Amino acid sequence: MNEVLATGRRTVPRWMATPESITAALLVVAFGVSAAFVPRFLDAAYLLDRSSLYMEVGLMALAMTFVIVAGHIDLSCASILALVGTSIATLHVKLGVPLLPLVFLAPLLGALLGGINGVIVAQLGLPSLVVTLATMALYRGLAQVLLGDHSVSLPAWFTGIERVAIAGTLLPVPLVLFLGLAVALGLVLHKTVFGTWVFAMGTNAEAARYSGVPVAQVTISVFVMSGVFSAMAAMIMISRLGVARYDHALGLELDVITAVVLGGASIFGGRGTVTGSVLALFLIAVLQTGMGVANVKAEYQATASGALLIVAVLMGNCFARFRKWTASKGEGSCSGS
Amino acid sequence: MVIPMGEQVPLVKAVGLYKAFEGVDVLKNASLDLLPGEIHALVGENGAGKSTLARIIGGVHTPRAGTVQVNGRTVHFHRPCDAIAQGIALIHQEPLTFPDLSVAENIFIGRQPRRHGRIDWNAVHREAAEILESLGVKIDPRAKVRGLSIADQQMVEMASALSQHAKILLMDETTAALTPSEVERLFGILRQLRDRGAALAFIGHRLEEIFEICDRITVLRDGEIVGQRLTKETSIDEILRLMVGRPLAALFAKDVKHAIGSIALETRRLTCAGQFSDITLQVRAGEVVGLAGLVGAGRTEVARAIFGIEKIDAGEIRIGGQAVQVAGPRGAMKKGLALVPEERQRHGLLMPMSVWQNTTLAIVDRLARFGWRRDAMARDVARIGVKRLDVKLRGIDQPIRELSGGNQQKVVLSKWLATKPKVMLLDEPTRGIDISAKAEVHRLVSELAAEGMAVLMISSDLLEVLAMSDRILVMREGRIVAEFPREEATAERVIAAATGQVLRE
Amino acid sequence: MNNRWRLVEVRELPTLALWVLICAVTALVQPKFLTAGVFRSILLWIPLLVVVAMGEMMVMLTRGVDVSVGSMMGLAGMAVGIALRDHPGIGVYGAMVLGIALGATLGAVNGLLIAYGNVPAIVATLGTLGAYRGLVHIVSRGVQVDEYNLPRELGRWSIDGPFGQTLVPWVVVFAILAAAGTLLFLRFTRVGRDIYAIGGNPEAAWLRGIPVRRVTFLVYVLSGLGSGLAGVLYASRFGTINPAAIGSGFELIAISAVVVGGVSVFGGSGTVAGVVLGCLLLGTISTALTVLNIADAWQGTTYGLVILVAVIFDHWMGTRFRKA
Amino acid sequence: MFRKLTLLLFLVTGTTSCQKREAASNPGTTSVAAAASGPVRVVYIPKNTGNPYFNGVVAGLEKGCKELGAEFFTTGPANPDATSQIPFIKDQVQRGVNVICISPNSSDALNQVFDDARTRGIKVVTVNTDLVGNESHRDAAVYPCDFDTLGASQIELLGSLIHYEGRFAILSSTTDAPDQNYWIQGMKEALKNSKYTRMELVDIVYGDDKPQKSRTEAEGLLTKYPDLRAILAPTSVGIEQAAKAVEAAGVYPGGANARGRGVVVTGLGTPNQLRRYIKDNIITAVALWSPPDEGYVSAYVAVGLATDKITAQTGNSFDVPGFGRRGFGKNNLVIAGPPLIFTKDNIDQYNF
Repeated sequence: MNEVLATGRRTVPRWMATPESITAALLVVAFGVSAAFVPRFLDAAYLLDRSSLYMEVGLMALAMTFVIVAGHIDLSCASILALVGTSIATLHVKLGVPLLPLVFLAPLLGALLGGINGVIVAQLGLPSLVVTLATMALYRGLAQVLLGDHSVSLPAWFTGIERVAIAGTLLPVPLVLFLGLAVALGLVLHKTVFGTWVFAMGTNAEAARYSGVPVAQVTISVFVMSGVFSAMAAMIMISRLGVARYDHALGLELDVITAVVLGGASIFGGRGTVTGSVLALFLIAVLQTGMGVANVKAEYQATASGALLIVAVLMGNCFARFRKWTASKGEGSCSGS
Repeated sequence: MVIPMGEQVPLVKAVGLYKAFEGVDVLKNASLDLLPGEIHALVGENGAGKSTLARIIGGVHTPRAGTVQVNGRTVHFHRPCDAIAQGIALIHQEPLTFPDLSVAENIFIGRQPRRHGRIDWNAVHREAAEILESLGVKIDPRAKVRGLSIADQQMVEMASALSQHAKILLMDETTAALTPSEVERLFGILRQLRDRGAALAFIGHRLEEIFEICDRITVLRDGEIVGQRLTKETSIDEILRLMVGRPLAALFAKDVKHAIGSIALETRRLTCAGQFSDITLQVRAGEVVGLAGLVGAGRTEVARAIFGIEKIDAGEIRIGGQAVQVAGPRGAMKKGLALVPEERQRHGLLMPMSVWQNTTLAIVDRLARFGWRRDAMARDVARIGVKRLDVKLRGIDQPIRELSGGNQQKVVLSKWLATKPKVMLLDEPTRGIDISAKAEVHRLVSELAAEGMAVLMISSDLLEVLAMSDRILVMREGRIVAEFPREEATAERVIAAATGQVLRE
Repeated sequence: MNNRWRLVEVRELPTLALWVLICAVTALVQPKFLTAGVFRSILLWIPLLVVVAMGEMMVMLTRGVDVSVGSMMGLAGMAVGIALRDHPGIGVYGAMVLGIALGATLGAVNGLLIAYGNVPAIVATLGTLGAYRGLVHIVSRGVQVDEYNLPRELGRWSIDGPFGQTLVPWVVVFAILAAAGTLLFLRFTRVGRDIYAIGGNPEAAWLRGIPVRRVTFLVYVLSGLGSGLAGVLYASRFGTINPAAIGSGFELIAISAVVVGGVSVFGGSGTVAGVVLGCLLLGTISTALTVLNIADAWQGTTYGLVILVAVIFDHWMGTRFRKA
Repeated sequence: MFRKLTLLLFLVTGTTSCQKREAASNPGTTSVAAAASGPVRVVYIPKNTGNPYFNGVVAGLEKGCKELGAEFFTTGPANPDATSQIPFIKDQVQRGVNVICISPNSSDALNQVFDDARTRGIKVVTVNTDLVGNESHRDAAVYPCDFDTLGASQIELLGSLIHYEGRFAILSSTTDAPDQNYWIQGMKEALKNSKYTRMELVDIVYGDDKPQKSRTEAEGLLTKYPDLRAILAPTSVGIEQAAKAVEAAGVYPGGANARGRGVVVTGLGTPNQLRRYIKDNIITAVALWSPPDEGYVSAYVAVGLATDKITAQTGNSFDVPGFGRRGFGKNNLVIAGPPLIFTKDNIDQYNF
């Protein structure tokens, strides 16, 4: 590794060292390799169908990008998904509440659960890691209390959203929804006042506060967003699976965080892009799909994912050091003259 | 001027040190000898490079060029523990304590006395008590440091340095937070150490203190050593002249010709428990009010309370004659307040971001339409700010961290000017910036006052306060203890009020 | 008063009170709670947790976090099982050394990444959480090690104690030794004090000449070491070492115990006694829920609530002291 | 650029070497090239990897497929979550297998994926666990023994061990495991028989098939019911932890702390897992069917369906060498054979 980086030093232009371009390049190569070496990988219908497996992670990763750029983390997103899913299904199946209004109620419930995280973090100044670790257990536990180990089936008309394609195309609805929201959130993060505040807060929360950024409100907002997107993911997941269970999306928060960090966001905040997260999500999807069709065992896939996360961050650190090194060189030569 | 060194071999010999931060030279070709049995003062304005010099010798920073010799041997310090191993103790400007550990542990951390391979707690507490006793402070060595006053924490650090039995002791503004009696006690200890043959370096601002305790004075200005004098052969005036580098009269002074308007900012019996109490002050439109006092007197806290950062326990704030509730900086901003904070990098700037983003951070929502940023407008605002303050940069897209301290400060100022405030709170606006930027800031403050802005300026730079203020308020231990109109203010009177000494005239 | 021998700090009193309350309520509702069997059940529940929590505590004292403890425990336990199955000659003590050494090695990888690779602790250990768990499946080839593959002696550790088959089996003795060792290490060695100093004020620690990187590296090694020992104890207690089951989800319980035990989420303060008390509290809650016939579903909810209450309580206590 | 390429190369070689290793560890697997006219390709997806029970099933399937000239391989998720099998099913469908044999983790969450597979002509055979209530989403199911009578046979086994007298509790896996509930229902029915009037079922607890949880529940039973005569655990994880609990407490028949005749543990478990307890007299007898036999019969069903030699229809029957004729019962259910009872005397004959 080191040799590679050492020889590469002088040849890589600075723009290529941006985190998203690394992710994009990895994506292209992963896709190319899978297409070339894995039989039956290159099949549009299959790939689009399998992409549905990642849309829940994707939706949560969009919101998680905001959370992480703002300098926080939300470990409870997958538990919110489970709790919202089980609550909505229970309300419908056990209490007979019509499903359609419930689908629109779901984001509100998600907002409430995310809001609890946000208020505790913002008002008490506790680390989001610990707070959301607690609510991760709490929300998942409540879902389990609600439904026990039972699954609740949903009516046929509601199930199978991932098999509904946009008219005239093969594109499944969740994929289109995800891409649409990705564009929207990308614009919000990079083009609006709110996005600027998120970046400012993640870069230096104190300085942001001194500069009139409503830090508490922004903190609560990003957690509410995370809750809302987890709730949307919940609706898609229970539609896709046709049932709601307390253990849905168990451990999925790891995939979500992996996607965001792999997409170049700094876990310390202040750096990250929606594009990066989207690219990283597709990178994970392509790698897992490729390995799956190639019959690589699940355990190798898990190891590869964990290693990928660490390697991505290590590479980021190397690039940062490299940039600093070139900068200090420049400084040295300037003042030496 | 050549000063006879005698026969003594210096304990520390620094030769030709260079250091730069973020592309800004903070130390240029600095050389220094610390002799055994001598207390050596390092003086200079803020940002002159005194702390950097001490920190290089203390192993905190690595110089870009130059060498440090200890006992005649060249050493290369990469981290503080390398210097500590050589018998060098550095006491920092702000106390470096571990709040949840006991006083005794804070003194001995990393060097606890051991017996049979395990820490001998009895010895730790006994020795800590002895050292504290010798310093004459009444602190329980078993008490946690959390909750001690800044002065006590400073004493704990002093005790830690003494416990190292260091031959070389570097003190960076150690007395700033101490009361006169504590200072006297400290000086007694320092003299003892000197008499035992230690080499001491003393960084300070109060020249009277320095003339009292130090044997030799080195003056730094803009990162360079501009002079070295034996105390007994020089005068305060001469040192001041060396520090400033120009006759005092050349310092930019506020234009006092224009009229002063109605009250823009007023506080009535403002109190914040443990920080300050009963602060009543008024700042009129077009007026510059200087807030002087020692470090830790509560001045920064007052500014922060007015700006809504610190919670107020009692009293009221009136803006433009109206009593207001300031809910956080955002609320303060909406009411026409602006605060240029003391710690520029920590509270004022987003270091990785560009100049234009920093300039327009406070008004990003004002420039927006339906939540959408309008970057073209923001960049125009930034360009105007850069032009007005004459910020030196490659372009407004340059990251702020690449700018020099003075230019960074100008960007902070232009950020707040962009909010079009009625009242400006300036907390140490010229700390750590070079002379030309300082003059620029002074010119701007004067201009703003002439345009009718009310300015409350906190500064530890006495010359600045005297030159810029229409009125000077002096704080000591959380209270306003004196007020001088411009005509009556002198350095001696302000210092006397700030330190609580009776001045005989 | 000599507060260095005071085992229970003020912070731990509410935890103690809560524990007494839970015991009292459970005993009132179900008097059989106060039997030797239940006591034994709690005693057997917590050794694994204590051993892991000691390492996690040291990590959290330095303001870090280690979420890979469950996976390290899994990998070490699995390696021990495989070693004893395929090479019974190494003996249980050989296997124990192997498990602990492997745990320490895995922890060292975390430590290298965090202390020397500048990878944030949460990212590094999230990554190794997945990677190590994958390795458990790889080295085991997805096959569990069964009780009959393991020497009797290993299983007897969970039954027999130094005083015969009494209330205190060997696994408990190991846990007590681990806790006592941690206590002595944290209290009577310079490195132990450095751990507190780093968490209390990392910048000051560096400026005061504490080898911050080395100590940071060390705490992750120790966390791995504890997890490795826990893997061995797991093999003893449960007999069956299943690649998916061993240690999975344990990080949540360990972090809960540490936080509930009064270690500050901002690092720098916390005691061994508090963490042991936290382990005891969680073990008691788990057993009490079973004895009271409360659905297992409430367990997660309870843990989540307990952590939240603990951190909010700490905050409430701390606001009076914290500096602006 | 060079740096990135090298890194990618590294990643790529890493991936391919994984493939190779994968192939090496499964010598029975040949190249993946899918030919329409080639051998029948059968995949088996267990609930999760690392579960010893399914290793027996795999062995039987492998043997059966080999005899029939079919290609066999197995893959599966690490965790038995309701949804964890979905990507594996999708990938196998894409790889073009002919039969998916699966022990489903959920009786309803997989319906859509199965429908997808079947519209592509792939046969779906559930093994060991069925899609209760959703039988129309698979082609056939193979049960290791007759689940209708299993509950009764467990009660009879237990009764014979405790002389048809005393209080006992059931330690099950999860609260909505369909098989477990079905068996427990069968047990309750059987208890109405006058033969068992002096046996009383006092509690049913759930260990979720997790060792820690099962252990805590078993210990809880011993605490709550000091006069407990037996624990019946019809799950392999549960029975082992129950055995450990009585061993640790010393309350097994003949144990140091046993009251009266001690606490009997029985139920369902594999011989390998329980060998030590049976030899140590902590468990006297335990039942289970033979997972390899189950797998073997499944292979005949799978390959037969794929080659159209068998049609899955209630009443149809077919030959399995060594097993005689097996038939499709209600809902196309095939029963592999009768349960086995393992005791000290015969346990060494079995290795699974």
